[in-house]
Amino acid sequence: MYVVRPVETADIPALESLAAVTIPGLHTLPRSRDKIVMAVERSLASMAAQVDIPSEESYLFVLESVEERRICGTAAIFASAGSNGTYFSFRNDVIQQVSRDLNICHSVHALTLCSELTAYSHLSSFYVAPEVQKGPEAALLSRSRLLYAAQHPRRFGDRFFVPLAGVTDDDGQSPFWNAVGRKFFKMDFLDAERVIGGARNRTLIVELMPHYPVYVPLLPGDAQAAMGQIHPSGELAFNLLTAEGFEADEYIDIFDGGPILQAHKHALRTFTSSQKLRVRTGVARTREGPLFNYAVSNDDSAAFRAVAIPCPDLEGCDAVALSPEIQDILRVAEGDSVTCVRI
Amino acid sequence: MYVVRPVETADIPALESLAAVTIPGLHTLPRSRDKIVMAVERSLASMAAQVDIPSEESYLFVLESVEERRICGTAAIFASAGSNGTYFSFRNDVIQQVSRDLNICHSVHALTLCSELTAYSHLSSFYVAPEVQKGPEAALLSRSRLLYAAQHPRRFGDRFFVPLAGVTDDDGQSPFWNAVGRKFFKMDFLDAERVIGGARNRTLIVELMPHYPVYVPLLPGDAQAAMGQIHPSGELAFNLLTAEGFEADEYIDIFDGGPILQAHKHALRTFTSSQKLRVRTGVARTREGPLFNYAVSNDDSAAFRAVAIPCPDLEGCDAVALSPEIQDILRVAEGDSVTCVRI
Amino acid sequence: MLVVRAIHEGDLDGLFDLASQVGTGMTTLKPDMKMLGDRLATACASFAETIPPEERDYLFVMEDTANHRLAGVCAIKGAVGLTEPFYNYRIGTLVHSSRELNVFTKMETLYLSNDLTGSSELCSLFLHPDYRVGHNGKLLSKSRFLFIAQFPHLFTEKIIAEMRGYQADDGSSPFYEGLGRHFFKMDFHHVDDLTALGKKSFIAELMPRQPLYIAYLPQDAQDVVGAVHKSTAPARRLLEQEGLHYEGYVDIFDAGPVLQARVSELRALRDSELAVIAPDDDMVHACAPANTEPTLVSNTTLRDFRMIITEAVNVNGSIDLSSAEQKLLHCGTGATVRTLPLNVKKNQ
Amino acid sequence: MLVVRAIHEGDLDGLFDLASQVGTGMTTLKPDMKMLGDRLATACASFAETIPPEERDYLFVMEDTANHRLAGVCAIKGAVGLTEPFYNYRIGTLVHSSRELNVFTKMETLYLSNDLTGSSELCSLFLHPDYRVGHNGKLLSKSRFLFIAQFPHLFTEKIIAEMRGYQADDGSSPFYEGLGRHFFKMDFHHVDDLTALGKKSFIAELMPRQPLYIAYLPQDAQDVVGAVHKSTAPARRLLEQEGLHYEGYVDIFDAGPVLQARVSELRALRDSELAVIAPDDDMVHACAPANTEPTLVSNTTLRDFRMIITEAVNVNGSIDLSSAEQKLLHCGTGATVRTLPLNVKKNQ
Repeated sequence: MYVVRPVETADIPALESLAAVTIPGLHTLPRSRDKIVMAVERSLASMAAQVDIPSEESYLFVLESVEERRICGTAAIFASAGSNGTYFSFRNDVIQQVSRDLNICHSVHALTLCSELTAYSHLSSFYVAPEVQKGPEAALLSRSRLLYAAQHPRRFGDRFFVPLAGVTDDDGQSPFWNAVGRKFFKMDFLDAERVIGGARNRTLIVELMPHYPVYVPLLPGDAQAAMGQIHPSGELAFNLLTAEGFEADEYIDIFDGGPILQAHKHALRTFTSSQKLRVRTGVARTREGPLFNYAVSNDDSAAFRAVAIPCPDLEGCDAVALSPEIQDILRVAEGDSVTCVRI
Repeated sequence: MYVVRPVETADIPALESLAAVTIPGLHTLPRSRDKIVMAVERSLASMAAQVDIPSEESYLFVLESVEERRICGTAAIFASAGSNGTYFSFRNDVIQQVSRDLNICHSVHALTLCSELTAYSHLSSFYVAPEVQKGPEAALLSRSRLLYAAQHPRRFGDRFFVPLAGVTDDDGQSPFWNAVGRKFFKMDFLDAERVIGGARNRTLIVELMPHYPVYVPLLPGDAQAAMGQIHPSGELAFNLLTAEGFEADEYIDIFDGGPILQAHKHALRTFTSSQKLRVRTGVARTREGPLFNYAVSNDDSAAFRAVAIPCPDLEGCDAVALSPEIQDILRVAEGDSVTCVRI
Repeated sequence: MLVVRAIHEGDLDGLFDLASQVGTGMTTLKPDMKMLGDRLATACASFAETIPPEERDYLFVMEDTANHRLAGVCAIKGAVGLTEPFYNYRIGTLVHSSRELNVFTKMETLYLSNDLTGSSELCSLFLHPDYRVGHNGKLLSKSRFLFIAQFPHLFTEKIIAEMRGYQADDGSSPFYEGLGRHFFKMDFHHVDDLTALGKKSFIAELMPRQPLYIAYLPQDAQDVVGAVHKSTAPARRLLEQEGLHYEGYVDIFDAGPVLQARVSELRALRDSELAVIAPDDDMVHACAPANTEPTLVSNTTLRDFRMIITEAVNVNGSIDLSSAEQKLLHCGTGATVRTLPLNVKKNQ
Repeated sequence: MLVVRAIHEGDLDGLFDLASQVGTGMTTLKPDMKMLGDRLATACASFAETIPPEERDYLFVMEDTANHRLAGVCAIKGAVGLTEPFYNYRIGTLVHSSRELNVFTKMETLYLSNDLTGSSELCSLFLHPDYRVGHNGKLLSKSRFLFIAQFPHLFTEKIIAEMRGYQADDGSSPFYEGLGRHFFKMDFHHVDDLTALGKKSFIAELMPRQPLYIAYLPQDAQDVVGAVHKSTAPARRLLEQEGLHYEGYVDIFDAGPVLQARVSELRALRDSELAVIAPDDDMVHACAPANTEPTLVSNTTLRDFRMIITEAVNVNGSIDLSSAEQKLLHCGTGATVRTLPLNVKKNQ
C-alpha cells in the first residue's frame, strides 16, 4: 500500500538519494542538499500559511510505501508560476497566409515569446521510482496534487500547466536549443540549464531570448522535429496528464522545445469528476459491479493523505467503503468525508 | 407558437421588410433585395449539399409565428469564417512587465491583428422582432443554429464565435475606430463598413490594418472604454450567448472594438447538455415537477424544425411528451427521436 | 561618336531592340512594346516638365551618331513607392545582453520596411554588348549624376539604386530559397516577374511582418545578404565612387543591396562645375594644361539634355570643345556647359 | 588665452567644479568625485593609448591660460554600446495601401533598436557660463573634429551625437509622458538618472518590444519626435555644419534626435589640411592674404593634443603663428599642425 502525503523534514535524506538517480538536464528534483532542504521548508511553510491570493507557495508531495516507509516518488505544485518574475514560454502561433490573386492559401507556424503562463499554477517535480511506474500509484501521485488543489481553490490559479522535458541526444545536446537559444545564450544546453537552474521566470530570459517570433519553417529540420516532443522519461507523465484533461500544442518550452501541457481547471477530471463521499467501514465487493481504481483523499488540510483503492463505480453513491487500514492511513473514521476520483 | 426553420424562397419579401427596420452599421441582415436573395439561395444550397469539410456553406434560419405565418427573427451560421479569405480580429494580449531591480510589476494590454478565428464557424445575423424579445423565442432562435450544428458536426468547425456590434454614438462615430482604423483607412467608420460590406476576411484588411500590436494604454480614454463594449442592441444576444457558454475578452472586432464571443463546442450547453429523446404523445404536467423551457428540434436534416416548450426536468428521461400540435409543427410522430436542451 | 541624351518620341523601336538584349534579371526593362511605349511617353512628359517631379521618369539613351543606333539606356525615377508600396528589408542591430551571465550578443535583424518611399531612383542601366569597351559604361552610368547636378531641385533628398542580388551558378538565389520560398511557395523568377508587373499586394499578404533574426536563416542565405550578383559588381563600384553607400537596405527577395546617398553629398554636386565653351582659337589651346583625365560634359538644357566624354579640360570656367563635340551637345561657342572629371580624384 | 587640450591627471578638481555647474539634463557629467575620477583615468589611458580604441574616452578641456581655470569640457567616446546595450528608437516608414479602396497611408513607426552599437560618440559638451562669448562655443565643440581628422584610424565608420530632447517649460517631456510613462510608471527624471547610473537592464524588461506607430501617440508627443531642447538648438546647428545629420534615430525617453555621420564625410576630414609653422619673418607676413575668417589649428600629437583659434591662415601648406600661439600648441617653427577654417564655406 502506498500513500501520498505532504513532504516532511524527515524525508530529506530519502529525497537526496532520489535526486542522485534522476537524469541530468531534467529538472524533476533539486540536486543539492541545500536546495532540497529549501524546497522542503518552503512546502511546510506553504501548507501552514493562510493564503488569500496564490503567490510564492510551493507544495511538495511524496509517494511513500506504507509498509516499508520508503519514499518512491515526488510531485510538486507551485501556486503561481510567475510569483517571482514572469514565466516565459513560446506560444505556438499559426499565421494564415492567403492571397486570392495568387491563389495561395497556407499557414505558417511561428513561436512567440510570451508570458501568458505567469498567473497559472505550475505542476512540477514529478518523479516515480521504476518499481511503481506500472501500477495505479503513478496516477495517484500525479493526481493527488490536483485533489489538494481542488480542496484549496484559493491557494491556486484557475489554470494549471506542466512543462515536460524535451528531447536531447546522448551528449545532452538539444536540437531545439541549438537552433534557437544557443544563438542568444552562446552556450550549450546543459550549461544554460545549469546557470538558470531550470527556471523560466528570470530577468535574463527577457534580456537574452528573441523578442520577435521565430518562424518555424526557418528552423533546421531536427529542431522542428523536436518541437513539442517529450523526452522518453516524460511519457508516463504525459499519458497521465492528457488522461486528466491537459492539452499540449499551444505552448512549448523556450529552452528545449518540450511540450507544456495546460488546462483550465474546469477541463480537469479531478475538478469536474471528483466526489465528496462519506466513509463507511467495509471493503469493496465485486458483486457491486466491476472494480475501478479510485484515488481517495481525506479533507484534512493540515494532514493531507491520499491512497489508491480498487472500488466499484461510485457514480450516484453518497458513501465509499474503506477498510479500517485505509481509514487509518487516511486518518479518517466512519462518517468523515473524503474526496474520491476515478483514476 | 413559434417555430425556427431554415429559410425558404418564399421568405424573401418578409426578410426585405425586416432588413428595413434594422440599424445602420449593424450587419445583422443584408440590406438589398439582391443580397437577401443571394443569402437565401446560399442557405438552400448549403442545406442540400453533401459536406465533408466545412467551407463556404452558410445556413440561415428564421423564427416564424405559426399562427400568423409571420417571420419575426433571423439567425445564421457560416460553416467556416475564413472560407473565402482570412478572418481577422484583434487578440487581446496581456504583456507581463516585471523588473525586480526596480520593483515594478504590472501588465500592459496590447491588441494584435490575428487570424486565429479563420477556421471557426461563425454565428451571425441574429435579429429578433421587439414583440418576441421577452419570451423564450429569442433563446430558441439563438440556440436552434447550435442544435442544427450539434446534429451535423461535419458541417461545422469545433469552435464557434459570434461578433457583437460595438458602441457607436448618435452620429455613427465609433471611438475605437477613430483611434485605430481611421488612421489607416482614412475614412469614417460607416464609410469603411460600407465599402467592406461588414466583412472581416478581405485582403484589404491585411493591406491596411496595423501589422504591429496596438498598445492599449496609448489609446485615448474613449477608445479604451469602447473595447469589448456592446452596442445596446446586442445585449439580448450577449446574455443568451454567455448563458450558452460563450466567452468574451479574448478577441475584439478590428473595426469597432466590439466583443467577439467564442467557445469550443465542448463548452457550449447545446453540445454538452442536449439529449436525444423519444417522442410520446401527451402534454407536460406540473405534477411531474416544476416546468422549464426546453428547445426541441426534430432530427430531420432535410426539414429542420425547432420549438420552445415548457416541460418538466428531462434529466434521466428517455422520452418527452409532445402534444399532437407540436408533433405536427416538428413533423415528428410518436416514437421518433428529437433533440432537447433546456433553455 | 557617342552621346548620351534625353530620350525622344522616335526612340521606341531602338529601345525595344535594346530591351530584347537584356535577358532576365532586370525587371524594369522588358521587351514589351506596350510597357516600353508607356514608359517612353512618361519620359518625354518628364523632360517636357508636363507632369509633377515625383511622377517623372527620366530616360536617357546612348546614341552612336555614326549609325544612329541606340547603344545603351539608363534612367532616373523622380520618386519610388508613391503609388505602390516600395518594400525593402532594412538590417538593424539588436543587442541581447545579460550582465548576470556576462553574455553580450549582437544580432542582425531584418525589418520589412517602406523607408525608402519617396526617394529618387537610378535604374534601368543597360549597355549593348557591342559597346562594352573603353569609358562607355562609365559615360552611360555617370551621365545621370551630371543631370542631377544640373537640376538638383528636381530630386528629393535621397537617391537610391537597387543592385541585383547574388545568384548561384544555376541562377537560384540562396536568400530567396532560405527565406521567401517558405512564405511564397513559388519560384524566385516567378515572384520577380510578378513584382515587375506591379502585382505587389501579395507581398503585404504573404511576407512575414515581424522582424527576423538573420541568424535563423541558413548559412548560405546569411552569407549573401547585401551581396551583389557577380555581373553587377562593376556597376556597384561606379556608384560608390559617385558617393552612394550601402546603408543596410536590401531587396526582400534576393537581398541585393540598395545603394543610397543624400543628393547633396554626391560627388557630382560637389565637384562638377559650369564652364563656357571657349572660342576656337589657338590661345586657348596653348594655355590648356596637358590633359590627364577625361571629362564629362553636358549641356544645361532639361528638355534636350545631352552629354559626352571629352579630353578637353575646364580651365577657370572655360572649356575648349571641338566643333564636333559642340554639335553633339547641341550648343556652340559661348554656351554654358557643366563639366565633371570622369574619375574620382585620389584623396589626400 | 584659451586652449582646448587633452585632459591631464591634475584636472580632476577643475572637472568637478565644471560638473557642478552643469545642472540636470546631462547624464554623462555629474558632480560625483568617484565617477569623474574613473572617467579621468580612462581618458588619460585613452590619450596614452594603453587601452583598446573601442574602450577609449577622449576627454578635452578648454583652459583659460590666464588663470589656469577650466572653462569647458567635451569628449569623444571610442565606441558606444559594447558593454551595455545602447538603445534608440529608429523611425521607419510603413506604407499601408489598398488599390481596391484607393487608400495609400504612409505611417511612421518607432523601432526599438541597437543599430548604433559600436559608433563613436561626441558627448559631454559643457562650456562654463562665464565663457559663453565669441567663438568659444565653436572652438570647444569643433576641436573634436580636428582631433578626428588628425587620427581618423581611431574612429569607427560612424560618429554620433545624442541631442537632449524637447521639454515643456515645466521640465516635463511630452514624449515620455505619452509613451514611456505607461511602461515605466515612474518620473522622467528618475528614469534618466537610472540610465546615467548604467542601470539599463530595466529597459529590456519594460520597454515595449514591438514596433509602434507614431500615429498612436498623443499629438504633443508626436510633435516632439526628433525635436531638441531649446537650449540645445545652437549645439545642433554646429554639428550639422560639420556634416552630421539627423537620420531618424531618437532617444527612447525624450525622443531627442541623434545626429550622425560617416567619419569620412565630416567636413573636417574633407577640408582640414596640414601646414608647417612658418619661420617668424616678414616675408610670410607680407604674403599672407588679408584674413577674413578665423582658423582652428591643432598640433598633431595624440598624447598632448592641443588646439586654438587663430587669425592666421594656411597658405599653401604654411601658416604664420605668433610665438604665443606656438606656445599654446606646444610646438614651434617647422612643426606640422592641422588647420580647418572655423566656419563652413558657403556653397557655390
